[in-house]
Amino acid sequence: MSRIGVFVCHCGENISATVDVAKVAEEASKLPGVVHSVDYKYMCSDPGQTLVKEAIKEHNLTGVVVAACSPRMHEPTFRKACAQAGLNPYLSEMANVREHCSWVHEKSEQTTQKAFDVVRTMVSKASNNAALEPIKVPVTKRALVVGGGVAGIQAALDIANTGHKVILVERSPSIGGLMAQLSETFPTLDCSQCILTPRMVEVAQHPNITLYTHSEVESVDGFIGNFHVKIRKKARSLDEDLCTGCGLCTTKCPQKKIPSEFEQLLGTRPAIYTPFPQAVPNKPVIDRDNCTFYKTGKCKICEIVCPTKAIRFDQEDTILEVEIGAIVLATGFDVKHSDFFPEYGKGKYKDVIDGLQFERLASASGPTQGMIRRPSDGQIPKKIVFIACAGSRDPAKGIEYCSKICCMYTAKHAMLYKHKVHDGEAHVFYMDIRAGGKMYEEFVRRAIVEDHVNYTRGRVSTIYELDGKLIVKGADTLLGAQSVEIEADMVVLATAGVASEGSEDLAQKMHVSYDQHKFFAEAHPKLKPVETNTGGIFLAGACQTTRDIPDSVAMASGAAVKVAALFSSDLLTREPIVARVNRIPGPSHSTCVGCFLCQPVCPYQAIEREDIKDRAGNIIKSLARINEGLCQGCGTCVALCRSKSIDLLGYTDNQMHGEVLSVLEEAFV
Amino acid sequence: MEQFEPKLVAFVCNWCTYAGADLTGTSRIKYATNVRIIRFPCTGRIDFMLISKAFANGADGVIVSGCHPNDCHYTSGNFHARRRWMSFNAMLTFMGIDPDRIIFSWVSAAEGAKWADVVNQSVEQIRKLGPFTEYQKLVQSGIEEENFNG
Amino acid sequence: MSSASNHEIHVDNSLSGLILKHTEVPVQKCYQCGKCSAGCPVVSEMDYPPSLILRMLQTGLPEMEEKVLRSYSIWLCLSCEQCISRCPMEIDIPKMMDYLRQVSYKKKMVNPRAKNIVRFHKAFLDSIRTTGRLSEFGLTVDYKLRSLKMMQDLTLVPSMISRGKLGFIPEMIKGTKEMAKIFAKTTGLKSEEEK
Amino acid sequence: MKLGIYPGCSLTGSARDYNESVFAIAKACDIQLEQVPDWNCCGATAAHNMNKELSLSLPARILAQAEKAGLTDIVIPCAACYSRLMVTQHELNNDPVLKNRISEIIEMDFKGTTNILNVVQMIDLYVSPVLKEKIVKNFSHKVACYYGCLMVRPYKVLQYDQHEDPQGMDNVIRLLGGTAIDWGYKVECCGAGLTMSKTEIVGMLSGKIVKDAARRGAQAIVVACPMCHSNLDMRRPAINEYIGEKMDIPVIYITQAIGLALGIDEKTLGLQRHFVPVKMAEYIPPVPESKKQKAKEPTNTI
Repeated sequence: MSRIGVFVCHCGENISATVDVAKVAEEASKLPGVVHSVDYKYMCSDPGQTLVKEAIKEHNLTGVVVAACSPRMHEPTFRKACAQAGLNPYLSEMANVREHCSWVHEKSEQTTQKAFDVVRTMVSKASNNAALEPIKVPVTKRALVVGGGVAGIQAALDIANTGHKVILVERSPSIGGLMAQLSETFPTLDCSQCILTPRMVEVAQHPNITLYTHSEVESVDGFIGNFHVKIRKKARSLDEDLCTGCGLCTTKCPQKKIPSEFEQLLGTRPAIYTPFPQAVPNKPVIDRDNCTFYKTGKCKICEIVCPTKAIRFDQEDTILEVEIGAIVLATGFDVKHSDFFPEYGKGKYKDVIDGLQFERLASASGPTQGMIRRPSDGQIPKKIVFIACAGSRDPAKGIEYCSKICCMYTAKHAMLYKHKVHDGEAHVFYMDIRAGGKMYEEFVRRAIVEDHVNYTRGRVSTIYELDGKLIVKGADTLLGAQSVEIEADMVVLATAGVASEGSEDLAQKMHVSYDQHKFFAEAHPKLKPVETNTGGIFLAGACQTTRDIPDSVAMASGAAVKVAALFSSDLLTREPIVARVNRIPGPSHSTCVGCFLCQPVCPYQAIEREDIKDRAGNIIKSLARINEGLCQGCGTCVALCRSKSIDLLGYTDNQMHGEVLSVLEEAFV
Repeated sequence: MEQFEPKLVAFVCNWCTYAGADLTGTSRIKYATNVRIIRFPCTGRIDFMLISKAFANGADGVIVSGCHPNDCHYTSGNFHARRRWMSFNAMLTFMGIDPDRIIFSWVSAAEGAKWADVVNQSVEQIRKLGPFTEYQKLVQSGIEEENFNG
Repeated sequence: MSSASNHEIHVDNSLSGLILKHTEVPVQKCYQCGKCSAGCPVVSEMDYPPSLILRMLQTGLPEMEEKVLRSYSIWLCLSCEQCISRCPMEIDIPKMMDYLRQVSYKKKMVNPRAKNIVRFHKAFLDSIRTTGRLSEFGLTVDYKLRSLKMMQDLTLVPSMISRGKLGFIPEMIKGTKEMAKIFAKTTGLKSEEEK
Repeated sequence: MKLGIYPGCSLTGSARDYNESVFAIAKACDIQLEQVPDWNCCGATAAHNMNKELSLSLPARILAQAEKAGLTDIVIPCAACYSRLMVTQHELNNDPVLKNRISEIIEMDFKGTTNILNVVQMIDLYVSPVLKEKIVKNFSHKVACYYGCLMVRPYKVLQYDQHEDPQGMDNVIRLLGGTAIDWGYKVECCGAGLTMSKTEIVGMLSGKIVKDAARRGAQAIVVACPMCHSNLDMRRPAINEYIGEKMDIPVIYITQAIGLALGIDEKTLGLQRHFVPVKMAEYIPPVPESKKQKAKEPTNTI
């Protein structure tokens, strides 16, 4: 028989004003199993807690019910008090007689009755409670960062600097990401590569960071603290240990006209190439689709010229298997290209470019050495039109959201253009200027007032080419939607930022949720912005939504701290509210019949198959088994199980049935 | 004649509706005293046998309330609950329980006022339906306590 | 977490509410980007560009709604569908214009400059009401009588005849009675015979 | 090959030339065209401007007549009629209540199962495949294909071609050995329904189209809509007035272009009925060395 203590709190007058607390305590003492029942002014105060602790010892209690506020408020307080008095904390319960009773009802007999009903129900639950021990899981102190843009670089460096090992995986041949392609950054106009490349070098040289470029995550198994990850290292066709990065092969390669991805197709590269001069690692890769040798079986000039004999034409992809404790996803975003816009020529006009292409034109190391030149004929455009919100805030094109960064980079582009082409004319078509950020609004104003960029509020309906000019048809909505037609030499579309290619695949490999636009979903939009709903996997940068450099870096540091916190102890402690499949002696071993209908409903992939074998090693039965490291305790499998073989600790069938019976018992005893 | 005071049991999830009902309290919004709340981790945990059991033991109505679609703390528990409800609904009718005696709702942690509305409207709805007396028939149909605890 | 979805758009007795009710075109969705006006082929002739019409309707002010119904723009709209094909919010402006024209006509608020357009439409419909098919000659004569624009296009007639492009005798379909019924049921208009 | 046809009113009047050329090429390619029995007018702009139910009932009767006659596929040469019938079928199929109501009005059963083709779709399906063997004389001219509004919009309903840069007629011209230019007014409006009531506006809208085609060196404008044709051809005085210059660029139907390539005589194709005389010099496009390799043209997307 249980020995329950009931402690009814007045909460000053918060409870006692409408509930007859003395009567509740008195009636509770008559309940079966209750051996002690008192009321007190402030149960959560020190003397109140002492009251509980002393009663536990004095009455040798096997359960405690505190009738006070919501368990969401003080459950941890009283659990701790119980533990201090030697009672397993999971044997204590709270009856919520404040938020759910005294505060929502007038003073009346019914209110007191309800308070007592709540206490009686929780007494029933407490008498069915079992002692539980927190779950402890070991932690592998090595982090995986996926994506080597500025967010991934920052996260990797921050984690590495706390003394933990980091593996950084990047799918392109160099780290650097989109930021490496930018010319200058708003609102300070400092050179993007100048601030980024030192960080890239730091990554390459950091003793705690292992860098795998030209590599992708193949698969992820396991759970927080214990991930098992396979990484596909794509063949570089090169022995990286022998290669010194001298670059001789890249200058001798006969294929020179391949459109460069790094230059956004505005420049060219050879078939064996490093994406850009400051690439990290500075080791080339052979693009097999365009390499003469792979296409025709002849050439091998790179192999002949290589001073260290590092070329390996027969190299294959390799799969690395690593144990990982925490993962940071930093896969960034892509931009839509001009071919996404039928009304703007669907990519058929060479001089209608996207913002990232403009960055390359404006970059001192870009295909035009920083001169703004039209892709079609290399002329310097004298009249240029920037179109903001190209694709963004456009539900008809499937992109409802604001891409957030375009207003700022459009102002920057227009400003850079005016600085480079003094007699040029710059027009911006915009819908709203969203320049929230330190020195952002001031920056946009500067473009308008000091650099005389002509801002027109309205969207462009269509663009067509005529005699080498681009006819841009827009409207000025501030002049009553009057038509505006500009004969431009070049048009730059501030195209929408979208989830990085392959992000959906990656999310499914990681069991991370993602939104309708394939951006990864944070665990809570306000309070858990860097966590995902999968324990041990964190987000950094624009893979969660498009964001600018400072935001990405800040988020990366935030994710790094989460990883460091996870790595700060050897064991992870978790609430023992997990599901469990029952086990009984053989021959049946469990009432589980192994139908595994529970597997697909589990949101956490926590249900595994367990084979019971006889001494000869033959499988005699297959059972479901819950991985307690993965289980989050939702109980969906419990309600679904047809043979009632799964139970949820803390919310067992016994406890819940007891509660339902008790809650409907007749009035006062 | 004295007004009939129905007994309602509310099965709510810990993360949305329980917290929402807490907010009703902190906002001091008043509602009818007829409802007793039972906390579950998630509506996905609610075994519908528990609902039949509530009816068998004298409840006049049941409220099931959890997170809004797509807001489930456990990603998808509320969807599974809803899907199960589809099949349970037919069984209720078969057992002679008016499906109107079960009220489904979504109350988020931010919807304190909505919780009060849900309770008040549910109490009114059940009051109109009158006391649930058919539970005797249920017991005769063999749905007895022993069958649940196994 | 609260979900802000599932909120139905409020329908009231304002003109925009009626548009929503009768055509399902959500005027309130417009965020005034102006793309419709920028691409409209007849915007230069309009008194209010299409995006401005939407803005005026959004205010819900009776004086604005009256201006819309008395506007020339609604009659000038060619239903060329260029606006909807580019509208980021997929607001079916041509469909809305159809409705506005019908209300404007019913309430006798047709813009004086648009009278000829209405006369043409009526002549057109009368032509098919009686014969089932359009007689271009009959239509032209009828329209000219209504609009008193006798001299316009007069020079075209002889060359049209010489090119066999103008038939004098209206083609009659067999189902003229059915046509009369269709017109009676939809417009309440009676054909000559029935009168 | 048998196909239903809904000519619409203008093909019996001002667009007699279009009608003649459609039937001429159909005959040349062994396509039997059977008229929808006792067809009526689709109501055009006037009906949907003035009365919604009427604008749905008139096309619904036509479609119901086609269904009754067992015509499962019908071709509609007039782009305006094509658009009205497509929109009606789409709207009624998506709204059962409205469908019932309209069925009651027309006192006929309306199923909404007809496969509606515009003229270019008919050409793609039944003419293009046999074109190679039947061409007697290449259509060696440089032309601007003009689609206007109603063949490509509303895109959601019609789902025909790329609505901002359609290629259907351009591809046919290329098949005939001609050159189709890229230009700015492919899908702009000609003024359509305002042809009688606001001639000066039609002059402006059509003028812009004619001007753009002419200044890019097109020898003709190719159309597939009687309204476009009459505005660009018959309304040429108003156009000239707007431009301030006499424009002599002819306007021909796509079916006439095919007919010429098939060697059908001009009179059978109705070319003598045009207001602007159809005179086009031969045009052989220069092939620059650099472009020889990548001369692959975009393919049609229906």
